[in-house]
Amino acid sequence: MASTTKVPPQRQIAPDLTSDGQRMGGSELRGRSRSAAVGVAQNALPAETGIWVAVAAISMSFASLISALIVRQGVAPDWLHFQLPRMLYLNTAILLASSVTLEICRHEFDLRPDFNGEESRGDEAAARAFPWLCATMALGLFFVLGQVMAWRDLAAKGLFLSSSPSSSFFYVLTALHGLHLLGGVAGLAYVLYRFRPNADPQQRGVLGVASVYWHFMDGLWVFLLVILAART
Amino acid sequence: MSSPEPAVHHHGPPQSFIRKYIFSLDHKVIGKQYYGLALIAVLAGLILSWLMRIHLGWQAAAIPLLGKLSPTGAPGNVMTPDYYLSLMTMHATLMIFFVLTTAPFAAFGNYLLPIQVGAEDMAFPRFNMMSFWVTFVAFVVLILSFFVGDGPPLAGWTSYAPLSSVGGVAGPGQGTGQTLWAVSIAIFCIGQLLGSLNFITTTLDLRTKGMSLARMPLSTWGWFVTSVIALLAFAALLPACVLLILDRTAGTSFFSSAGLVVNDQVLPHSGGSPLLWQHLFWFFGHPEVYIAILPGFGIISTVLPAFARKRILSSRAVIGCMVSIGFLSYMVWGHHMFVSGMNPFSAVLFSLPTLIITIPATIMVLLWLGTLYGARMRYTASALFSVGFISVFITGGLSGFFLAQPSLDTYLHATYFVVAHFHFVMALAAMFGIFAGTYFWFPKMFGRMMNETLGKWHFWLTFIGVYCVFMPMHYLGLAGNVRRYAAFTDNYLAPLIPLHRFISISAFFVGAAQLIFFFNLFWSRFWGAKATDNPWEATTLEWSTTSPPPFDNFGGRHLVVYHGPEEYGVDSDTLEYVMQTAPEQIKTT
Amino acid sequence: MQARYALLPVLFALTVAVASVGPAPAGTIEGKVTYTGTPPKMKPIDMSKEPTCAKEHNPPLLSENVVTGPANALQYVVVYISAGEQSAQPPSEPVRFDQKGCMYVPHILPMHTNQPLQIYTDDPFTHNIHPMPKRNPEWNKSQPPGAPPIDTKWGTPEFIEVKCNIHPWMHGYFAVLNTSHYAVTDNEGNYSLKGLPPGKYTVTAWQEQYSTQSQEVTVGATGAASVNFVFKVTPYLY
Amino acid sequence: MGKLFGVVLAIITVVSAGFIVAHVWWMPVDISTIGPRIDRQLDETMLATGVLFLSSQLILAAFAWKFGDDKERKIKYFPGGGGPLIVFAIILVGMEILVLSFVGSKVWASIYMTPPEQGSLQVDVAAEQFAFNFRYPGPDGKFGTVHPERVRDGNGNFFGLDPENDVDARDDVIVGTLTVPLGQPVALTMHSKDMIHSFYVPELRIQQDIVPGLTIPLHFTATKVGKFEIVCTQLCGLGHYSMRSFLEVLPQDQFDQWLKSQSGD
Repeated sequence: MASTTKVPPQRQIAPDLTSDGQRMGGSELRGRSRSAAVGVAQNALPAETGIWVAVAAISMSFASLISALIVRQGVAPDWLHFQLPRMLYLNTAILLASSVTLEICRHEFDLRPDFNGEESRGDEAAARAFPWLCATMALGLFFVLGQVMAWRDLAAKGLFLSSSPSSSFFYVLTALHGLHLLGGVAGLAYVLYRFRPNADPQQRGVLGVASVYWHFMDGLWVFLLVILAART
Repeated sequence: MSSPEPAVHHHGPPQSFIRKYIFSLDHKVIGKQYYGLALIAVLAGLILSWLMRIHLGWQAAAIPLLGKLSPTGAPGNVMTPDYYLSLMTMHATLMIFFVLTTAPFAAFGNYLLPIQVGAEDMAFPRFNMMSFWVTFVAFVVLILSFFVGDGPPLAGWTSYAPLSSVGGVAGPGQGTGQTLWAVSIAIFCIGQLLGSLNFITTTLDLRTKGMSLARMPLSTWGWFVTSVIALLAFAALLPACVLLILDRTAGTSFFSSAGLVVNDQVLPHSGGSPLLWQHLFWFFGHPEVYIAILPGFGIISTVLPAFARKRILSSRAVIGCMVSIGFLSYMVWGHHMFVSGMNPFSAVLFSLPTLIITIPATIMVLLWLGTLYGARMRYTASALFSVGFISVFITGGLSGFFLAQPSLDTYLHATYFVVAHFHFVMALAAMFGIFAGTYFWFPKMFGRMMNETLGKWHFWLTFIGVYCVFMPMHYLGLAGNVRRYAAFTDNYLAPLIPLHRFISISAFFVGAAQLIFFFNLFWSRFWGAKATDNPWEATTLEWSTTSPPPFDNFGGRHLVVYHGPEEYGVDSDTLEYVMQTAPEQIKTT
Repeated sequence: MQARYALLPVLFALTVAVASVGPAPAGTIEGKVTYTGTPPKMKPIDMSKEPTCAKEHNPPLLSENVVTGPANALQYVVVYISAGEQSAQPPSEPVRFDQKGCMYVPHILPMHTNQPLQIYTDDPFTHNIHPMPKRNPEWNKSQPPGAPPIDTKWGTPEFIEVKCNIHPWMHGYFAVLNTSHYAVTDNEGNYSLKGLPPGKYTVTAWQEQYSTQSQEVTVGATGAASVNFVFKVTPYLY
Repeated sequence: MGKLFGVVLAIITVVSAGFIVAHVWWMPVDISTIGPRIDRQLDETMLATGVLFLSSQLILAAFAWKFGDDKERKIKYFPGGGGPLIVFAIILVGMEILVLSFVGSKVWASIYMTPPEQGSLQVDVAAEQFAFNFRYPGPDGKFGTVHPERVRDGNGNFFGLDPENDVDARDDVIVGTLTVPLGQPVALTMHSKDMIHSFYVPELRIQQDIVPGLTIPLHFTATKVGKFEIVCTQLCGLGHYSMRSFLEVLPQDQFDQWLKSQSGD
């Protein structure tokens, strides 16, 4: 990835623009342009919008897979029912825990009102949040490791990718979810990389974006687990 | 996850060649890269269509050098039926994915969407760069299939299982080539997902002051609606491709049914569903048709008023039509499968929304016609392609009436009638949109005008030519001429061969006419007349900056928008049009 | 099948021992292949899909899976030396396989391993040649009219079924053998294997429906031996 | 330039429609009981779309002719704006949709959503790369059991029968041409061995994909004697173009004779 200094400027709006635009948007405009200079949606952090777009796309992908699973189970009698590896439930607990640690991290990262009336300290907030962020990433990695162990468990029982459509879907869904989760870990690593000793609003924004994704992965996994448990 | 760059990192445009032209983060460079990729792909697709038409007209014709390209595909320079199908598959895949998706949507959208909403760049420039390069890798992987093992895939762009899913046993072209096809499409999906993510976020977040959604140009609306469709469609296709690849390489049975006996060999697959692939594919495939054509709607709705010197009849209605077409496009995929063996009752269910889509399409056509009424139309090459677009879209849309009815589809399905239909409504209409957009925005993109005389010649030859090529295909379809046939050996098809030859000859002419366009493009790029900032006297934001725009699009100015995008033919103080950025008042007449 | 190949080294050693005695006059193995039982009735081939061929073969040809001759003779049986012979270089002159009037000529083409094989087409339309080996690499190539012959060879001994997917009735065999002493029985069931030095040989007969039979035979100094085969046939082809 | 466009478009429109009106290239003669209804449906659709095609293209041509870049003329707006046009489109197209889909669905249902008549001639169809094979049950009226692993094209065992052990299979008639009696309902049970194929007889106005793994029923009644082509319309591999067979419609007595001659020996 490029070094940050070479990125072209984007969405930097001169701070005076807001007032400027609003000034012009007043009564001096008439006719068909009566609503000039309103309806502006300049977001400070497009990623806050983008992440929901990404969530929509990923949901669509998994919806497509789940509908394929349901159809595939219905068309042929070769669907092998098997017991999900117990490991998965532990993994689920780990993943849920990671969501909790991430929330704690976000909470710590917030600038708390300082009772002394002094400017709140961004570097202190960052220092408080740092270990929780690491914990979240570690739990995420543990989850992926656990998923791999669940695979080995299943393989030991003789259930491989091509053994039965049920096992095929199991491997495909867990693998794709695992890959997406690793993407989330990478996202958190990016937050970590940008973890200057300062909790400025932009960095909190980035962390917020990463946590939307993380919680979505978390929820998606629980959904997948329910589907897999009910279907296999 | 990208992140905002604090203002302190603002260092101006990159200076090194690689950062400036190859791995550029600038949406304008990326847009041109997409356009260049589409040009390469369309040239390849055009040559493939020529080869196909030669073979269809004259079965035993030896095509010089073809044997060099593929000794097995054309021993003694004579095309084999499997190579014909391979070329057909590659023609369709290149055209649909790498031309009709990249040119009107990714190329123009990338270049113009940020400028038209007044942004300095896309929301996620790095993703934008990745989007192009991922697409480029997909292109390279697809082209590679020409040179592997038993040749490029021959299962058609729809790649129906089990032909596509059982591997090399299915015949020549179904080995490594087909795997590369699936991999290429999967990669392509990722590229377009990144692109759509950018388009949507940029439209939602980066509009400049005063650029309300209602004031966005219709072209921007086209790209925005398209990106929403593309986001969901490619997200659905991607896992389908993954499953297909697994069926081919890992021995799973998602799409390969049990008890397949190919060449006396019982294949080891268990109970997969070929229809599942069709459902997944068409759930993407039908919206893909609108991914190709919706940017065209937008481009035409922007270009037409600029040359007609009047507002479009009802831009809110056009937006409404585009949105409803986008929405409906997800409910009609089954109309590709009326005779596929799915429950015949569902055919009725899919037929109705398919027919309903014709309502917004008809409304749009009427609005364009209504816009032409009373206009003072300036017939430039771009304007000609815009009205040509309306004509081919009407023709293509009307044949959809036949195919939307299951009771007629049972006769017309998989005949040349379908080929005529989708070429008119998707390929030709989209291409006309691309041409209209190219002649319109070339001055902005390259700072030079395209040659109008050549452009007009290009239009006339193309417009008359495509009717000669594709109108007779309706007749072929009515006569029951099956598509995807490498040769017409059936008795009842023999009388149709002269018509096929007429089509072939017309196709050579249409193809040759495109060389005028290529020449014009490259000649004008270097030696065209210098373009002014606003040669067409158009009003949208891209025309209020220089041609070509500076690195940050507006030279550090922060635009404020006061008007809708098509204030033409109005009584302004000085001109008969008002720029979106002009703070002046419009006198209502 | 496999057991036979396992015996090969033993027999090979034996052959070397016998052959090293000294050059001897070339001998011949002759014989007749017949059947017992009721052979299946061959069906006429429906070539209506390819009118040129249908016109050429009127009345229609019968399929060639089990072709019988007078006096219970069995045609299209490959008889060859499967053991007892010194290994030799494959002949360099190519064998020729033709596609003529939607039929394979010959129906069964015997050849030595690694002997050049040329596949010609005389028909004014495209064929695809699709050999379906189990031990050699499989391929499937189209040959449009006027295309040059396909040059190929087979490395491993095997009876390879060949079909044309475009004309599914086209059905033939490549008999790829580790010997150049082979013959295909004629309509009277006769065959002869010439040019054999004296020694002990295993002669094998192979029929596409009824698999193989082997007999051992010794070619003496007089240079002639006779081996007959009798296949038991059933009225059901399938 | 606008005038030229108007003229060219008008010529294209009239010529294009002319070929349709003159039926220069048209559907082959219909030979099935359901054909007339499909043909009528097609004619009605052709009439409706033809009117729309001619009117809209000619209006486009006329507007292009009339409304060029004439500096003298003031820009005019469409009387009434977009509203009436939208309402017009919704009513016109909506009506057409309702009529077409109501009538069309009934035609569709009569082909694909009704069971075959009692006493239909049962024919088993096996499609493969690149041939159709047809199987009649023979005098015993029973089909032999199918064993996929026994399929061998080389010796004509397209269905994978085992006549040695299966008595029902011994008299099954397997042919490459679908022969049916005139005016008698025929019920096909279609299977595919390898790829998706499609059964299409333009004269019957019927097209149906044959999907491996599924048993696809199809029924029709032929109303004319003759020999017609059955073609595959679903891309199935290199020989797709040549995958065809024949439908031979014989009078009942000739059909009986034919069937007897096939199973007699």
